[in-house]
Amino acid sequence: MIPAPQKHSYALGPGVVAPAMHPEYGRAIQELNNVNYPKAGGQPFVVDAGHGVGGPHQHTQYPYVTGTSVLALKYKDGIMVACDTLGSYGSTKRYKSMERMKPVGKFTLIGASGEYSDFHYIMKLLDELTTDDYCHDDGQNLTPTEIYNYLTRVMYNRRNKFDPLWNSLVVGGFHNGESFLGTVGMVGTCYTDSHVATGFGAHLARPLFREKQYDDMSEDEARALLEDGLRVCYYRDKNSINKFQIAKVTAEGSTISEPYALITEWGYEAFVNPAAAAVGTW
Amino acid sequence: MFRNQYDTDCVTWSPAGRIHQIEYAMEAVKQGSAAVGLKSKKYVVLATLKRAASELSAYQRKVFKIDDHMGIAISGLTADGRVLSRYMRRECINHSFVYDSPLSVGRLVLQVADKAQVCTQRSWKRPYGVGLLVGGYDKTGPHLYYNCPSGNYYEYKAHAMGARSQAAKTYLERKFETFDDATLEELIKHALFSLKESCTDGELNSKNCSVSVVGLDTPFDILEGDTLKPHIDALDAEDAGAMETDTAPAAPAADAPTDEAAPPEAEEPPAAMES
Amino acid sequence: MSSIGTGYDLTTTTFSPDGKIFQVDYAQKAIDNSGTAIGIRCKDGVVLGVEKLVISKMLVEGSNRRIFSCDLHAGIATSGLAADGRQIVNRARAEAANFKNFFGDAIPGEVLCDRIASYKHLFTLYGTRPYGVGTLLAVYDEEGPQLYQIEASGVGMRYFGTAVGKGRQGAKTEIERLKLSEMTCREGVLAVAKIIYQVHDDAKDKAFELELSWVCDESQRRHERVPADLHATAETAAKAALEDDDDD
Amino acid sequence: MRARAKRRSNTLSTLFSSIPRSRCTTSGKTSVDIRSHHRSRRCFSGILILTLSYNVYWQIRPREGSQSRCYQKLNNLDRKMMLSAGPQQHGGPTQHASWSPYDNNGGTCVAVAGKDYCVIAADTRMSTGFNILTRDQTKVCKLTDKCLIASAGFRADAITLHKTLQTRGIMYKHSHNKSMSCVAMAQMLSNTLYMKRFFPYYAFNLLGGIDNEGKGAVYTYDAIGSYERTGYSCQGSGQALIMPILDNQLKAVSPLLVPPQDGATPLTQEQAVDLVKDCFATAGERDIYTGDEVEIYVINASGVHKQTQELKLD
Amino acid sequence: MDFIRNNQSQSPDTGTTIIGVAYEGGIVIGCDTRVSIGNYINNRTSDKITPLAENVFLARSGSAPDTQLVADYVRHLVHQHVMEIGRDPDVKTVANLAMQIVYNNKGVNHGQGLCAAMVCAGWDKHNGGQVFAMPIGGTLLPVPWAIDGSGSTFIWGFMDAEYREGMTRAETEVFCIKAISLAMARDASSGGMVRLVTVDKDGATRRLVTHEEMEPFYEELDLRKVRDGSGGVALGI
Repeated sequence: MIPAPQKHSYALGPGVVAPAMHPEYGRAIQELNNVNYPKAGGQPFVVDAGHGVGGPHQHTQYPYVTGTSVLALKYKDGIMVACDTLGSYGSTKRYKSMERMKPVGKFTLIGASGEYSDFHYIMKLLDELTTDDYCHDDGQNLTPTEIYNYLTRVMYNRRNKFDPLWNSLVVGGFHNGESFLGTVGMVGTCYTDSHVATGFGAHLARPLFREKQYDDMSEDEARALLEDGLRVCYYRDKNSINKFQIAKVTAEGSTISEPYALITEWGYEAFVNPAAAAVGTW
Repeated sequence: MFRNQYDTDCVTWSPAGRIHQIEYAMEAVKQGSAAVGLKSKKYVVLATLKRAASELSAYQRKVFKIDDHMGIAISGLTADGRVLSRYMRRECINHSFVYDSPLSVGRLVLQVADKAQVCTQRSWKRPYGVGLLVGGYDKTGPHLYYNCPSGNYYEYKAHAMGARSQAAKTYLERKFETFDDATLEELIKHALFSLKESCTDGELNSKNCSVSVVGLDTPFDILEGDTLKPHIDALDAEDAGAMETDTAPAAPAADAPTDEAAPPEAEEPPAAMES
Repeated sequence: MSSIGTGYDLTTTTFSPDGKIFQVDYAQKAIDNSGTAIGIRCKDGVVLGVEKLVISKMLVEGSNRRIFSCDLHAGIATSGLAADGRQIVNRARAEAANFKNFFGDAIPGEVLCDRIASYKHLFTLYGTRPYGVGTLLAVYDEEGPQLYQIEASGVGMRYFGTAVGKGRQGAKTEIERLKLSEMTCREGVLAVAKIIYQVHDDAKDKAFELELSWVCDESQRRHERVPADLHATAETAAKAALEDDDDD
Repeated sequence: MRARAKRRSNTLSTLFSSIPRSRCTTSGKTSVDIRSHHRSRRCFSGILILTLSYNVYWQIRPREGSQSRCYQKLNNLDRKMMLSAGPQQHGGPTQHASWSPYDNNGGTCVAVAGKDYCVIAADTRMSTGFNILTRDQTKVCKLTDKCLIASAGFRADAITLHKTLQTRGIMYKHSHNKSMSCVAMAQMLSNTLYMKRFFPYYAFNLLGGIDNEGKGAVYTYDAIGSYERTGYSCQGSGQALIMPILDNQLKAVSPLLVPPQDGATPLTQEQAVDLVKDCFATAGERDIYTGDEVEIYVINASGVHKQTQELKLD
Repeated sequence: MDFIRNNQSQSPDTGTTIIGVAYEGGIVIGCDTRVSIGNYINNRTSDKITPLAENVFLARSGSAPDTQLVADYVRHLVHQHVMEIGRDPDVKTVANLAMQIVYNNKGVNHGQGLCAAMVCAGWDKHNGGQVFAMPIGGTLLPVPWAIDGSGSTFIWGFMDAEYREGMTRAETEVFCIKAISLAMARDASSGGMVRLVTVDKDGATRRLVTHEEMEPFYEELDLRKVRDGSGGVALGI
């Protein structure tokens, strides 16, 4: 019932608990709380067992506040991600300043479509991991690939419990001179590519990316292409608004822009009377 | 042996602010056969002296592979060492399962040290009776750590532990500043030379010692028996040569005064209490 | 009353006839034998400094630190058994993480101090030994910069400036001379470095490394190591001051 | 006060069928915990028992009239939510969200074994429905120096399966001081799949490698662990297109022969590779889930060798 | 009593209008007072604004038992927290607790989760007046204003058009009253009176606004005139 603190193996990080504990999780938690129990250790394979333990089962069986597509691509200096700032509630456009891209550490960025509360939860897990890195202060921070793989495990394991985190995530980053771009879906489906898009964007924006994206494109080109993708999504996805953020990760780190609007085209002559050529049609 | 009423368990402080049980556990490390470790900018080398329980027995195992990027050498209670090595292996496997990347050497060593500390503070436990030399290579380069039964751990450029390790340590202290740019071959040579200092019963040969290497693009590998033989032979050859040229610094005889100046007993116990 | 040999000093669960728990005193002894750690609260933050004694020249520089972060905004300097110190730090980190998870915000200084103190206190109650570690806690939360000291006994108190370890007496005297409420952390770093060099006993311990950290406005209220250039300046100034003293 | 207490316990009994319990943690915080004893978790085994064949994907989805409790749960969702302007009110009941724990990412794997080699290959297309997710996703995973696995189907399951096998392989090596043999790996894969029989990995696997005698071996599996050693096999979305070609070009050894034959094909390594290439070219023409590129691995005494072949991108 | 019996299995739902608006220096949180079971109004003067701390208030919509339970737990936890820190809690801390209880109980009620759509608002010395939107599902968002409940659907347009930054306390209160009474004018599940709580650095003030004080809208009679005997006159015609 109450928000229970995450208990996790130090080896695996938050949200990831050893399977040996799993069958008798209640007891294991007690032992962890016990001062006498070494706060280290764990056994393989169960990720994110902090759920449904003791307390009631948690199931997002339905998404409530949701975000739509996230688009991303690689370019010369790193990766660029973009999405609008709408939090939809069914088809109500309810929250119009919802940030759906968050930095994780200095060189990784997560963009999320789907349920916002689940995204919030995921960010909490990741913040615990990055805080842990900060505290260790040993120059070893999670790389984009590691974050991507971690998220894949978390999403997949929640799916295994029939308790999915209702998101499609885009993970982008830059590390050791290499761009990374990948995406993870709510059942753990994951892949990396030079350009990715979640939700409607997979249908609307990716064809554009397939045609025009190449890994050496300049920042301006990349931005223009991404904005084309956003514009198409805005024209054809009813749950989107003309208020976008664009973010990039390069060797300098990650930056997320302030929300801004795109110029859209409604001035075609045919739009004035679209049915003129065939009177009686719609 | 001197005894007092404060030395029978690890949950009793002595009036001087010491915990004798921990110090005794550290003595157990000194009973084990010697192990040395040293690193350059690219590689870490661990070398161990193996004992055989009898003429008829095999030589004990002193080195354990933890993962492709890490391995340990142990001195002291082998059984304790095996428990810890199993724990370390499991942590590495877990980490690469979740993150698809090797576990940081320093973080694992820290976990092991924390685990060891718990055993120094429970009335129903005893400290681990084993010292670990952990060699590994990760994102931040090569690392050599020494894990002590006290729950302390130290990152070294070169270190030796176990029986008569002071001699090896003296050798390393004299040479370690040159290790940074040494080749793997040279590192192995230094490892064997220093190990030799700690070797009393007979010669160093490919049966009673083993060398392991790990480093840049070099997965952890144990050289034993035939794979080690060329290195031992090279050592013997050089040894013969060295006798004629710069024998002075490396000669065992030179160690005697140093040994007195810093007897192991004087150095180790404060280490348990300090920093 | 003397403790040794009476049998009243063997466990934490035994009071001596005059109401002392000697095991706690003995643990304190371990702290008193250890390298000095000092902390001062300046007007814009807190500075921690540690005299880390180096047991071998083959150790990697900067390893085995004794100042740790336990959250973005909180740091701990330990004195005493290093291994014990890490357990305290682990606990502090867990408390900070739990608090953040539970309440969604950074743990306030007094709460963290309280939690660490309770944890240490537990170990003075039953079949374990008290932690042989003194803890200085620096926090910068919404209520401002704070410095706490938590003793082996489980007593936690807030300070403007304090010190633990071998040189604590001398260090405290020096701290008392500082005008802490007018001092910035930049000045504080220099002062801390100087004090540590002053109280270091060359005769008994040879080598030591100076560790410095701060949590202040300049560091965006994050607990982190003092920037390398400032660290170097502080160390040089401290050495120079020491030589001046020697000349006098 | 009394009335209030009563209300609360009523609330609790309707909500959680249990009363709150106080619990004190060692850090001195007192917290309250409510435990739910509703047994919804169990109900899943109820439907999953249906999933005996590997048409799991379809059977596991809620069907009209299938009143197993967990899907009742899905369908009864949010009656109450309607009252606070929830999404349903606007979208209408048709917008009801449901989800399947499975996806089919398609793809085809082929393996052919010869006297002293094994060829194992898979395309690199990853798709879902009519959507190509990526054109460059390997399906093949090296388990040991002499053993590779290729899996089509649900990518997330396949990844997890591969990782699990790799991990067990490492553990085996730690404790036995030698790598797992191909034969042992084949058995373990079967066990691993069978252990998840009631919530299977939706992955169609081929295991290929060199056995202890140095002979090529192909193991072919269904999703729940039934397996067989053969000389050649095909799995995945292009199976129906490729298997007839293989059967036509190669003859399967009768499983009834005594003593059992290992079934290695008589082809030379080069012939086998050519055959595999032809198979993929054929499947790429007619199967939308097969395309982009084929990764062909040859395992023989000298190690594992990789080559690739382009396929159509349509 | 069919209209009750038919709905016996249902718990009372606060088909509701709730609102929270921040202004420079504080917040106003408001609600209507109607609680109904089916078509029956089982409470016409309820209080849907629950204090969670001295300085933080929660306006509840959704299932009454669910939201009351959440409020009870949050109060319990906040009490402990306040004792530990020795001052009023931060608004975000309290809101976060409420959110977590909702989020961590997505599986109760046979998988439906808690039916709780709430607005949490308050004032603290660190961050001033703050409003948090907490729609169903465990999302928590800091916003300048939030509305929820069945009646809120009728006033989104009003809020979008009429909200502006920099309102004074008095203006904000009038704004809230108008928003809620507009919702009550069209939503059968919202009605009764308007309750407001205003929180600023000096503490919380409650206010109850009856129909007779309210401005009538299109096709409504002016109740202010009914009371003073001048008769009801339909406006806007």
